Amino acid sequence: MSLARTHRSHPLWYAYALHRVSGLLLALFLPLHFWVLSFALTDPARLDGFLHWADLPAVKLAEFGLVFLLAVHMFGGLRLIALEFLPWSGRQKAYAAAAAALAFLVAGLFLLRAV
Amino acid sequence: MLDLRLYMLQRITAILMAPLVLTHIAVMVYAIQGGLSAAEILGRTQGSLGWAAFYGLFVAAVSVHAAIGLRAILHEMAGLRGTGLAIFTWAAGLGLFAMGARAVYAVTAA
Amino acid sequence: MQIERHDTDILILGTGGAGLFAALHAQQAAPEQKITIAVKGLIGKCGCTRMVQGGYNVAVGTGDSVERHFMDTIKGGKWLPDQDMAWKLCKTAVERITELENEIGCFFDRNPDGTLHQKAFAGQTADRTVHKGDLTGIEIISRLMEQVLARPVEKLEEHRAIGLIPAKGGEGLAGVLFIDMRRGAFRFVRAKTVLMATGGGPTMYRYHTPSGDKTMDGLAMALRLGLPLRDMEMVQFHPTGLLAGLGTRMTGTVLEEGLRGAGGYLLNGDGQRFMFDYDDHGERATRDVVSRGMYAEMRAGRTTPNGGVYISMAHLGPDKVASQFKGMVKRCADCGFDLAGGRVEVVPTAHYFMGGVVVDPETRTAIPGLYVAGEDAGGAHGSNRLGGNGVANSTVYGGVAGDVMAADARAMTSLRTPDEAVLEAEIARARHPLTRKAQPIQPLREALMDAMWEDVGVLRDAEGLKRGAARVAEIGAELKEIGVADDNLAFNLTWHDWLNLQSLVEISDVIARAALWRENSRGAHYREDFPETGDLESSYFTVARQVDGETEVTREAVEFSIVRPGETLLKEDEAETLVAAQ
Amino acid sequence: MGNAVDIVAERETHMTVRVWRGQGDQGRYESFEVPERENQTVLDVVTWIQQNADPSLSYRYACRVGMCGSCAMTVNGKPRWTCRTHVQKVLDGGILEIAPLRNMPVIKDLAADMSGFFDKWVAAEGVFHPTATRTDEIPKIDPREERRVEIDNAIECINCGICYAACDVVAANPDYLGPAALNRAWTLVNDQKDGARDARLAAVSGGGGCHNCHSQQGCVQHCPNDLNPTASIAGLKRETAKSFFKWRR
Repeated sequence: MSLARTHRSHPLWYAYALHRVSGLLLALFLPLHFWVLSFALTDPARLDGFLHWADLPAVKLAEFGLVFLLAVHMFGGLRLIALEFLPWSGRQKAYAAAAAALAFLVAGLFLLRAV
Repeated sequence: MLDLRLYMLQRITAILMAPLVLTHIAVMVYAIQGGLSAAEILGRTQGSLGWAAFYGLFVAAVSVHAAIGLRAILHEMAGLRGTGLAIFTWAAGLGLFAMGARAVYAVTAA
Repeated sequence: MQIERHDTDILILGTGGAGLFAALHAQQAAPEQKITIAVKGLIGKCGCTRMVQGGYNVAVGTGDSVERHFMDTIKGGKWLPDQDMAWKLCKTAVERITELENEIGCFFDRNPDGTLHQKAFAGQTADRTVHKGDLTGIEIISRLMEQVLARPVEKLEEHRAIGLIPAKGGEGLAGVLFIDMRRGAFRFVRAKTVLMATGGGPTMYRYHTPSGDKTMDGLAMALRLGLPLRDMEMVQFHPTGLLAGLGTRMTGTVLEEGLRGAGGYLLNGDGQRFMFDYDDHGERATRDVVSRGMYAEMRAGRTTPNGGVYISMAHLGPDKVASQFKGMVKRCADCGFDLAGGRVEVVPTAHYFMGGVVVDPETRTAIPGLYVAGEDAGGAHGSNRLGGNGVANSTVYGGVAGDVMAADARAMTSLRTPDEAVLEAEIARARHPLTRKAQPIQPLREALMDAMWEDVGVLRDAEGLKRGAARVAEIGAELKEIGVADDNLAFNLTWHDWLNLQSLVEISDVIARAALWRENSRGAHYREDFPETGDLESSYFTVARQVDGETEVTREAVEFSIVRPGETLLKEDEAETLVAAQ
Repeated sequence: MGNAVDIVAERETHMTVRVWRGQGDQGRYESFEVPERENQTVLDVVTWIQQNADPSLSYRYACRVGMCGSCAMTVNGKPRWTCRTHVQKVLDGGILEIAPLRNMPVIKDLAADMSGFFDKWVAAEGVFHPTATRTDEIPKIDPREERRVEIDNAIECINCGICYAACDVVAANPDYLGPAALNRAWTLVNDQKDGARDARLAAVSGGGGCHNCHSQQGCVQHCPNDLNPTASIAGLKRETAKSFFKWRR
């Protein structure tokens, strides 16, 4: 049965999925991030190597993705915190869409500055 | 799986990180222009107690937050429970914190 | 035949208002006794208390009194109620509603000042009906269900009772034979005391409101055991059952009373209002009068495409209707009908069964160890039940039964030994269709519903009743020849359809016979050949019992133990009615 | 008579209905051709199959008007009350696929075992604890009072199990109490007549408690009575969070 025909086919489930996937990918990226930065102490040249590598367009696109993941996880998370700790709002779908759009905007800004 | 204590830890770290993430993104957007270099980054951060505190806090919060998040995923998607799940959570949290602390030290130590 | 045997102290059949209250009270009164509750479906989901929309009649506040509630009940029942039962109903309802609020956790609608909100249904002389919106039954049953689920009560769900098994030597009831429906296995449960609270439910009529699980199983078991059944001709029809054609279970389900009260029109197939041709109150006349008017109109052929009449609310303003009757409008919309702005086809629908087992006000029957409460018990309503008295009756007498059974069970030291011959006979009866060639059952069920609707329904006469009884007998004979495939008895609904139909046929026969015996018109029972009420002083009620496999009907004089016709318990200076004229 | 219905039926178009058949873990879909009618619910379709095509088909229903919550099934992938779901609203390309409710063990065919659902209802302390008796007055309570309004928004649950079936957390975490039980707990947390608030907050704060909810809102999406268990669970999260700080003081 296609996804369109299950109990999951509604925007807020997709918002949940996005939050989970972004969180997971960020958590997997973090060790790599820490590892590279630690070269500042042990092997500064290697760090510079990584940073130059980051000038490649494909890597910039990947960085755009990372910024999007970070932003969408944060904005989506703020939506959830608001849902849990503020009086209920009936505009959950609008907020979820806004979180995604805002994240896209931030990541886009990053990309525009990067190129 | 997620009891009140873990839930609160995750939400508190989330709220704590919101401004940190925003700042982090702002710095990235600012710094990315014209390409990155180690000297540029380290020139900003090395010897700065402020950045050390900022990223130190960030690393501590994210270690807790990510460990609890991964715990939920592992429980719900892989069915891990009980002691195994507890060991994983601690390992993930401490591992992330150790790596993160080392990175913060690397970029901020004078 | 392999059967599982099981012992308990207090056994309760049914989980409507009566069954759940009995379990709760028994558990509170005698926590050391083992209590078992068995139900044909799921706990709290079976039974009709859950389906109560209107509310709960109780004389608290608004200047009302138990005496006034009692007088309304007696007059509504056309002087046929057992007065001691009606009195206990009205009196205990006051305690029961407080128990529901304070101990069970129900919350009924309030006035702005925080007191209970009460309204008046037809036939009431005070604002008396306590309610929770128009979903009162769900609030009551959900809260009761939680209480019972949380207590040490053994639960036998999807266990269908098929036989009340007397003790060897006949000194009382030994236990109950069940089919464990999920596995299709027989189980015999012995108990010191047994409450039958399976609910009546006249689902043998073409159009009916009760829950689909209600098929008169309890009354049929009581009949086979030889217990006397009273007022069996008294079937209440609700005027506005949804008419959506023959192929849907939606047909017959009730559209609430308030639609007519609010000013809804009933229109015949030609689009004309007709109720004023039958009664000065028009659509606002009582249930029985409106049902008869509609039936007469339908019989005259002025019908809608599906053979009923229309209810039309649009002249009141669709928006207003949509907000005032939100639940009803949504229910109709789910099924494809526009109640607020369009016309909806309706038909009188069999709603409640006033008749039942003869019991005393302590719920005891003629057989020691067997107690009956709720719609299975006769007497409290006489010939007609007032809206709001049904749920009061179930909860009041369910609680009484729980208390009484707890005390009686404590006084007993041992379980009774069952009459194995009756046990074997009941198993054979239930297995009968498994020994015949499988054939469709539904055509016979349809035939029964038509026979009862046409000949033993809203308008009755001797000729029709005799014809109806003959049709029922023929259906019963045909049913004996119809079989059910026995390759998998687990959750075998078709087997249960057969057993359901068997129960319905047995009780339909009694209804037709009792209706033939009552040669006057009272409350729900209307004889076109005897349209007069008859002398009130010499009022009688019918009693049917099975003797040597034959049903006998007799008449017994009503005992006016509290008030005689022409008298009242109200003081001279009390107003006739406290309800402001609409 | 039944014959008349069948004669009409022959002139009508048919739909293909795929019905899950089986006991326990074993099962498969079987196809039936069922006549379409103007007024027809999913329950009517299931009934038609049992009465006309396969007498061994098992399913559960009782009230047939959306009050008892017995007849919920998975219809074209989504949990629904079948008695009040008009076929025309869910028919997808002339096909109807009917399966038992998700997240519950199957007894047979379309009938699911709801006992776990109700066990969790009790485990969540979805049970009133009195502070008064039948001899006390019924308390005067302002119906517009904030906590009462909160209860009113959540109380009309018929425990049909649809939210429970629509919840991925229930599917993934066997201990999770689920939307319906937690929704009921929330109404009781707000009930000024109830005397077990602390015990209830503790009951919903354990390993299967309200904190496991990811606010996917499948429960809100599918509740046939338009209730909002996610909001109720959020309420529980708030109240337990408050008590978290209290307990720590």
